[in-house]
Amino acid sequence: MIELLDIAVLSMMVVSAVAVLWLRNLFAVVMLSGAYSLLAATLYVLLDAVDVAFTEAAVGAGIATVLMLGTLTMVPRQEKETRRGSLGGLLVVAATGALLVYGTLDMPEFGDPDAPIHRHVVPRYMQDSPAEVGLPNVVTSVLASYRGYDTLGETTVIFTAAIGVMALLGWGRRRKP
Amino acid sequence: MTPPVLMLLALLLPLVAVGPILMARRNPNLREAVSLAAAAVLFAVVLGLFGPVAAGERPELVLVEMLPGLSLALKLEPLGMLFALVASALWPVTTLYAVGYMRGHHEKNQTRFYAFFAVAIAAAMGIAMAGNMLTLFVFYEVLTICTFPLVTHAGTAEAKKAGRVYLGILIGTSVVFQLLAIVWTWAAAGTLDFVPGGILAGKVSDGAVAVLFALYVFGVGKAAVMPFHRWLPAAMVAPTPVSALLHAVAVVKAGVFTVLKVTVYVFGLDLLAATGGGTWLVWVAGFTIIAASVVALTKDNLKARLAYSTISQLSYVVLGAALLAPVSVLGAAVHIAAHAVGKITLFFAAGAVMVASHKTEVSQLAGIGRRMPWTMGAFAVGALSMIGLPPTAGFVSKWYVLSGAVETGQMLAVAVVVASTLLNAGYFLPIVYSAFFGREVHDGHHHDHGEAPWPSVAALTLTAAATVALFLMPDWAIGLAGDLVGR
Amino acid sequence: MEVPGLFNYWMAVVLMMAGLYAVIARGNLVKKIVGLGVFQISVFVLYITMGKVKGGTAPILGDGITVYSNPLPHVLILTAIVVGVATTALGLALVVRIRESFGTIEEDELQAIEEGEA
Amino acid sequence: MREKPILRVGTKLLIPFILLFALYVQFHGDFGPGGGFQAGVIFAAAFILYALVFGMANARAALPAGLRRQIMALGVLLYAGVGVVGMLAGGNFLDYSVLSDTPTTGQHIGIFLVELGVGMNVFAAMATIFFVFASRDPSAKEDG
Amino acid sequence: MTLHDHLPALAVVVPLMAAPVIVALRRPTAAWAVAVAVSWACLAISGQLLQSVLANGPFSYLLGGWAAPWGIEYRVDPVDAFVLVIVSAIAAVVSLYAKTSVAKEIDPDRQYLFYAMYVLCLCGLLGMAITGDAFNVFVFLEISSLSTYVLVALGRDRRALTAAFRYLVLGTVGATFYVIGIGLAYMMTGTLNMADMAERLPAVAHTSTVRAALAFLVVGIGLKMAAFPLHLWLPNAYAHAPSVATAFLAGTATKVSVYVLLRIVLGVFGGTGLLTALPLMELLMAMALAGMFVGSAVAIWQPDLKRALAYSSVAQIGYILLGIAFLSETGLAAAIVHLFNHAIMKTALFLALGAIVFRLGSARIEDIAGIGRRMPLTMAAVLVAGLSLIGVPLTVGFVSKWYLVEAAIGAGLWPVAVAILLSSLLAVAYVWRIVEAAWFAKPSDKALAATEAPTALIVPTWAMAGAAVWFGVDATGTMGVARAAAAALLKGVAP
Repeated sequence: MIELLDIAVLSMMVVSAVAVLWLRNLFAVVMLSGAYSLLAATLYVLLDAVDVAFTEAAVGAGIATVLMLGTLTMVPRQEKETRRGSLGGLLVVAATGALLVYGTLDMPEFGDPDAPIHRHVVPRYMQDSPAEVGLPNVVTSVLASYRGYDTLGETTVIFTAAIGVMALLGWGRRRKP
Repeated sequence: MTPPVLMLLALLLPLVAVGPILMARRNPNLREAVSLAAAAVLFAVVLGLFGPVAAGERPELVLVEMLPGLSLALKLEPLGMLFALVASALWPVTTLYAVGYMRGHHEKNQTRFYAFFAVAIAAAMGIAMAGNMLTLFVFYEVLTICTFPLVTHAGTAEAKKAGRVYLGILIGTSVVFQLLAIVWTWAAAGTLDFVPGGILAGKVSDGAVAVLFALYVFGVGKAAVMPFHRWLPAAMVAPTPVSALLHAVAVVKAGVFTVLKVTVYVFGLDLLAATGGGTWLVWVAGFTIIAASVVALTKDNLKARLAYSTISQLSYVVLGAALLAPVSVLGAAVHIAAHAVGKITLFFAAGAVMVASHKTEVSQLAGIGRRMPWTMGAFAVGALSMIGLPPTAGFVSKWYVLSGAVETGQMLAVAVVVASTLLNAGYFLPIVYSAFFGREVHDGHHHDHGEAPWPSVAALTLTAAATVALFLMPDWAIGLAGDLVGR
Repeated sequence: MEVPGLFNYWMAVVLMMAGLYAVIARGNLVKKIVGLGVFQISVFVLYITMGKVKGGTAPILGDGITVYSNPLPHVLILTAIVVGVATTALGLALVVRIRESFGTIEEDELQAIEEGEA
Repeated sequence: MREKPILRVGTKLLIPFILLFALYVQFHGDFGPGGGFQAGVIFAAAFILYALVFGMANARAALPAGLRRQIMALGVLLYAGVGVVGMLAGGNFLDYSVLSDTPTTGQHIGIFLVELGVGMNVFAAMATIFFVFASRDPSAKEDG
Repeated sequence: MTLHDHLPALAVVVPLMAAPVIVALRRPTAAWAVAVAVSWACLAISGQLLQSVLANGPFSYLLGGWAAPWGIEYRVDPVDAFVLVIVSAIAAVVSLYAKTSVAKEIDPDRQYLFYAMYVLCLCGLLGMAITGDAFNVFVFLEISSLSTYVLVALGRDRRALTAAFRYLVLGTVGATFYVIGIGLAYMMTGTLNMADMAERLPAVAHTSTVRAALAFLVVGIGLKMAAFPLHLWLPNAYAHAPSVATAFLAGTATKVSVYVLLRIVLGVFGGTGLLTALPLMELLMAMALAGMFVGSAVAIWQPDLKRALAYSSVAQIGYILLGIAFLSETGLAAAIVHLFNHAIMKTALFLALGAIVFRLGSARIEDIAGIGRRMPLTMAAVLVAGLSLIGVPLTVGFVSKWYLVEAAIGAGLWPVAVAILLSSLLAVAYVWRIVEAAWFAKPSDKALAATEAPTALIVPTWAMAGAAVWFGVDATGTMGVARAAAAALLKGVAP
């Protein structure tokens, strides 16, 4: 059942990604990208990443979509036909994709409990975090404590983006007569 | 004062003089007095070093460790002493000459001229006293760059173009060939010190010796070995004092000095002789001597003719080195001094003619000897020295080079020297002859004139006298050069 | 039904390439930003996929559960999502400014205008 | 939107619940999914909704720019400040165990505080980004 | 624990905390004062770190007190201590310069945001340099990148906006490639700690996944460091950013990316044997040589000097990459010392150009005609730093060139040695074009109206130009550090 859902969600994601590429109405593109986010969130739930799913839904599908819609009120809604041949782009993408597929060949199988990432580092989080940190949600333990420094950085990134947007758009027109 | 302190002084004195020269920019008399004083003191300082060095002392001084294991260091040996003496002795004379010339010619930016001139002298001192190849290279490049504003002094489009050629060839050869050779030497020998007998013996293969030697010779663009000679005629757009001191003495002699120094102290005569790594150079130098003389013959512009003569004469030094016989190397060393005094006299004379009569072409000089007897008399002395006739200095050095060629049985070199002597005579003697015995041409533009301003005339008389004096009293130079090759 | 062992990874690769293609080949700046988003989310899918353990549950410790999926990729991707939205916000702010200054958000037209100014 | 009383009343009723939910997410993140980041976004969403329904002017009055900026700055400072306090208490930077007598209590305090910092920062940052975008005059043209 | 033990954390946390303080303060002068204080504090901290790492060897700092590889570890060794010093020294000098220049180029009510971005960028760069955790690099990379995009976009010309946008797109693609690469490596090793990863990678080095990881990491970092042909974002970004931002970024941003390349490729993947098994070094060498020639050649024809120098940066990054590609101690030392040397001379040049823009409002070649007499001090700094770019002796550029050539000779790669020297001749062409215009051309109208730049701009400019001479005359100190760093990096590289 889970596997079927997994395939279904991933297939829908492919469809929406291709549609994003295909469509020229930016409003539709933005809505589709929101849908793409939501589908990703669904997939994350299937893959046991509830925290990530929650965030993806709130941020990717929520905030990002709102911002894009806000942008669309200020820019044309229709993408123009591009003249540029995209053969170069196609080559780059094909090469990158081929490299990635090559990279997958020696990967541990999906869900394999003996994969290196499940055998190293993480076991301590699962076994010792109740005693060391004392929280049931291991994601929170790792996020806020073991790797709390990453999260400080992440907070700083958001801070940077916010004041960056202020620097770029803040008061721009509104203040001037 | 101990010799190392004197060496430091010789290096810093011209640099220190730049400050007062710049500060006195609104007062030309003071500015030129400072220049003259600095030049005179520098000569005294270098003279103070002569005694110890002639007595066999080799003063050393480490300035700063530039790269790990590689220092900027000074070490004075006979060849350097010879070069330093020549350059420092001619600086005051040239300054004297410049005072007359620059004022007489109403040149602009004279302060810049005197300032960079002083820097160039400091660089020449650095080259003369360099204790290792890195130090030599550093001052070599400094000399290239600080003479650029002197070459382009006029600021005209022609001067700018000449400046590009000058910089392009000198920087290009030194960076691509010389620097490569130096780093290669460093990688192979683990040292860049100048050691009698060389540092490369047993460190590189025979074939590599030849390649490396070629990199050095062509890397020293200042030696103007063909095909890297084009910068020298180009540099003639500079004011005449620059042509005289820098492009007849300091810069070009720095070039042949470097070639000699590398031959003797980096490779060693024995290594080059044993590996045959220097044989090709006899041909190249010989070709340069002849070809440049032929070109000189075709030039009507006096300074251009002198420039090609310089190219030819420089290769005597290179030839002397390439023959690898101690006596020819000795001759090469002496030729540095001999050609210096002779050629500077010629340039002084050419500049004096230009200032007094505004004539620049050989064909205009008929009869000028009667209006400017001192100038053209000195010119005659210089010309004799170029040809290598007694009683002038050129005879001495040429004699030794020729002896080396005979001694080593290199008939090609003998032929070159003989042929070039004839060519030299061919392009100098007619000038002298027509100056004194030709009929003056009146083309309406040139007004009556006499000699150039007195400082200029005094200067060229001095150098002409020196040319003769060096013939009469060559012992000090031969002594130093003899120490160089251990004879 | 059994999903082939590398199926999820391959799908993630396909998604990534779609996003990357939009970034490289599309001239509309909004489309580029959307494409960047798609590209990044697809990378997140790769990470989350590798964190999955067969038969596991979400890494929230509870009684009687023994197999959990790996929380570390989740943590990393939480950070990455935030970074992604920060980038999107900045990119969109730039798009707005570009539209106001140049009157267009098509790469070709922008290039033409800029070449005129160079 | 002035003519849509139902929307306005509905929104007014909804917003407290959204804020409450945000607080729940903020403080329940230790036990279930959620945490400062998600809470901050939801908190911001409440204001975004308010702004959309009642207009930018009202929203700006409710949450002035200066206040947003201070909250945003304070959030980052709170997070980093916890780290510095850990340093002063004899641990390494961001070592929460030294914040209290027992390490786990210290961890609880530390995580609570840094999550609060994240929540404040994300809320204010998201609201700011939205407000700045929404305040932009769509017809504005800059001339360079 | 004493304050001294916390220095690694403080190096990053101090600028990080300064940013919200600046935003809270808002007043331009106060914001500037904080930025200056923070930059100099970071320099003091970095200097201390370098000193103790040279005296006592590498040490680590465990963030949150969690042991590696479970927590995030800061690892200080000669390489990153040196990079920290470079970045913070540039930041410190540029910060002094900033007040006057920013006051002229940035809206008063955005100045505090500019300074906030400045310290955030510094924080990100320092964080990348000091951390020992591969994912943490990404987080700080993004802090520095996002702030950089904004700094660039604040330029006065509207083309700054498109430059920033393109930089954002390519930078994000680069960062995402990095994340993919780290993800693949993580997948095969189960760890994110660099030292731990380096230990565990050799066992799985034969897998396609690890090879793909290496490829993605190299391309991703290559984009961030603007290695040819991945440099497309750089020229416009440098040309149109505010003067202060250009000077700061040119001296630091690409340098830190190079450091990350060294750390990841040599430090983490060094033990796998892949560096020699794959034609990676040959590829880097080809990129380096192409960059050296194309960058310099394009620079010759640029009418705008900021763009010309930006292309020169592409060439100079080629030199650094070349040094790495030799995979020898001398080569690496040359690359590392050139990080420092290029940072100094490029910052000096961009600061001087900033002073010119301050007076002329432009740095186009036709506008600077005859400026040499009007702004002698500024142009003298340009000359000194320009000579260094050429690699004239007694400047830092010569030191780098010397060791690069020595490394090429040591590797027996004669054509490469010649190529290094030939490409430096191209630098003569673009530097001399400036010299001729400034001193030997008829003054432009703009130049005639100009006067020497204010002291507040001259002093920092000359601090950098002076450093370019100082460390060129006595390079024993910098080379000593570079050699120690190179030896440390090569220790983990499998033969």
